[in-house]
Amino acid sequence: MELLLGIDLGPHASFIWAAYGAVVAVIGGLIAWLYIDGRIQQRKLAALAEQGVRRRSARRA
Amino acid sequence: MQTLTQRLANPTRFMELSGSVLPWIAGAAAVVIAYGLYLAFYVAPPDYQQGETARIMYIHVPCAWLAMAVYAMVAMSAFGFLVFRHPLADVSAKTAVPLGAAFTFLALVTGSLWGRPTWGTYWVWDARLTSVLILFFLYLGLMALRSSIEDESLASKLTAILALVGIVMLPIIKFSVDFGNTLHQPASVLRVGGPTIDTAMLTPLLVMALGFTLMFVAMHFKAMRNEILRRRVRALQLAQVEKAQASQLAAAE
Amino acid sequence: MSAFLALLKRDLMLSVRQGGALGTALGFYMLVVTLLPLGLGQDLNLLSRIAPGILWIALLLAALLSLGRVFSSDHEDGTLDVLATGRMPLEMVVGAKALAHWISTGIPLALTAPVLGLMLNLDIAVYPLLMATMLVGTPAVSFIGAVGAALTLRSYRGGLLIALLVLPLYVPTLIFGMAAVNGLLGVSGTSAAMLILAALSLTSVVLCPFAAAAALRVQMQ
Amino acid sequence: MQLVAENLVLERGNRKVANDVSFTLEGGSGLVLTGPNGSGKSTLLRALAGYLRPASGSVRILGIGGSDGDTGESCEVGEVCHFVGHLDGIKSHLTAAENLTFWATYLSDRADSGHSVAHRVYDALEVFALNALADIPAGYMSAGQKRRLGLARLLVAHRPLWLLDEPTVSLDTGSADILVKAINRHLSDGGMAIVATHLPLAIEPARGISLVRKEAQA
Repeated sequence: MELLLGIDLGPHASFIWAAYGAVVAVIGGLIAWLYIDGRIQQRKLAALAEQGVRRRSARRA
Repeated sequence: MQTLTQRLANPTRFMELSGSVLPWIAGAAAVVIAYGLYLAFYVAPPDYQQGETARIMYIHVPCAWLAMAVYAMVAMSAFGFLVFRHPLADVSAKTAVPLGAAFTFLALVTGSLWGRPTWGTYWVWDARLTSVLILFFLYLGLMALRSSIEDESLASKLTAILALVGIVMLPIIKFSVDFGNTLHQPASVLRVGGPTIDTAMLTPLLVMALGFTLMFVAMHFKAMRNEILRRRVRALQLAQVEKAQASQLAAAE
Repeated sequence: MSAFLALLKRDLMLSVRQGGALGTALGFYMLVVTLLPLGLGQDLNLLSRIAPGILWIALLLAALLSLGRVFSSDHEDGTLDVLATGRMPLEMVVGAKALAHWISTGIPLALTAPVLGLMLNLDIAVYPLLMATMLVGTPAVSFIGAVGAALTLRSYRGGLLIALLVLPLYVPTLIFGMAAVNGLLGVSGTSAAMLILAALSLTSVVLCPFAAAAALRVQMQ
Repeated sequence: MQLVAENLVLERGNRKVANDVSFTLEGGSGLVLTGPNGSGKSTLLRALAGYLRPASGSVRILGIGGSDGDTGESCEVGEVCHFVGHLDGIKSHLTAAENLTFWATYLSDRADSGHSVAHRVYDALEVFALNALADIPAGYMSAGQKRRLGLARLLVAHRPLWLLDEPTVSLDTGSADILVKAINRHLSDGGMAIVATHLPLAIEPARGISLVRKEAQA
């Protein structure tokens, strides 16, 4: 029988791995997206703040 | 005097608080899930009838539980937003819906993968599966309505109303699906999980459920932080447009 | 009360004058009922068994088509704003408009069901019960649909979006409508299903106007 | 009869549109709102009509009720005002008379029971020179005629407060005069009117408020 990580999952092992695989894929994708989205927003904020800062000072000069 | 929720509600305080708490919750979630997986695979006995395939239960049940719990939370946030004008409630509801939809989708996928070896088909119009499928459509409806409306504050109010309509309809849908089910479906469908589940299988289930819930809270906090940043970016961009107009007007005079 | 009747009369007059709304709904209804046997195969006894289901589902989809216009036509020409300044609460305005939609679309669709049943080899004895369940069930279709119409008043993909929002909420009506019809085909629980169907319709007549009015108020700002 | 607005703060989306607007309007007098586009004229009118909940501050109308007008209780402003926005509120499939007959029955209250609906509709069409078009579907009318038909709604039901947002848009000078005469007659009957407009309108007695364009804060 298929032995993986020292566990014998019997005849329907493929379904079990498919189920766990699906969960890992979807949740992994979500976590990755949350991380990337966070980065994107921070970069945009930084760009705006820097732009904002220069333009405000430009008006004062 | 601001109530606790009010004081907690302002975004900057939430950002500080969630910033410090987030790594701890994420770490705890990882540890609990790892322990749960260990219990599920190495300690829990195979099911006497289904054998090993019952191990899918350890992720199917937490996903199904989160699918429903998140919708209830979205409905509560919607209520908090509409009635108490709680500013963070909309951010919480908006970010929780996609996560809830993902867990509902996973509950359906793992459910049908579990069904194939046990019942012989990927999909059975069993009352519980059908209700979760309809719950998935309610999530899709919330996301579709939110994305189809331009004005942010309008979209959040309308989605909140839809969420409340959904939470009122859910028990009615559940009841009618059960009613319809008993009419057509022979009652002998194998009850998933069985009425009494022995402790050796119950503990991993509870541990996994706790782990998934912690993971959801961590993901939800992160999603809320992103949303707050996104709204700040938008506010700054709007301000830039206003300033450009104002300076243009000034230049014109 | 006269304001309610005036609004109801005006909406019915408009739906007669505009004619199109009912025409398209009926046309779509017949089209769905014609396409399905082409897709499912012309096996007559199969068709006669699933005919009530086909007719009910086609009715739900057909009613959806005309729901988009319940509020958007008044929104576009500014009538909705003035309706809101009436003495009557907005919930009653929604009630009048949903009632007008039921009378102008729900009832005609329910009454034409038997005619289309002929094409599906539906057993003649089922006709009265089929029409009865549709007449009892369609108020829920119009009133729940009114909530969908109010929510999608200003969104882009109005028609399609209403279907996504409202069809899941039609599941109870469909299930109990079918259960009531199947009562005659030997499956137990007819009268109970019909009563629950009626309860569903009455509850939606009472509760949906509040949700729809809230959605309209939010959008009139 | 009095309309009291106290330090109104209005927000559209999350942009502050009007800041701390206060005024009281006595029965029999009018108020002309002027100000550049985007200064919140329309938003203020919609807030007064009750469509928009002000972020803070309040709008109250006092002295409704008994004919002597001493009762202080206030009621929903929306139920005692005519609101004329940029759109006319006219159904193009109904004729002019049908449109006005509907509004007459829908918007009327006890005070209107004096004259029959048909009478009021005929008078309104008469005043706005539309009686020749009574049985013509509104869809066939020109923009100016539709605008006049929308304004005729003001006369088919008695409402003490008139809220008019740029009422003279797509009106020729003749029609604008008709409107101003109707407003002045409404004021002389003890009614109130708030008009947002660019053109100078000879509304008597009236005073002006000019709204300033808000500087946006992030």
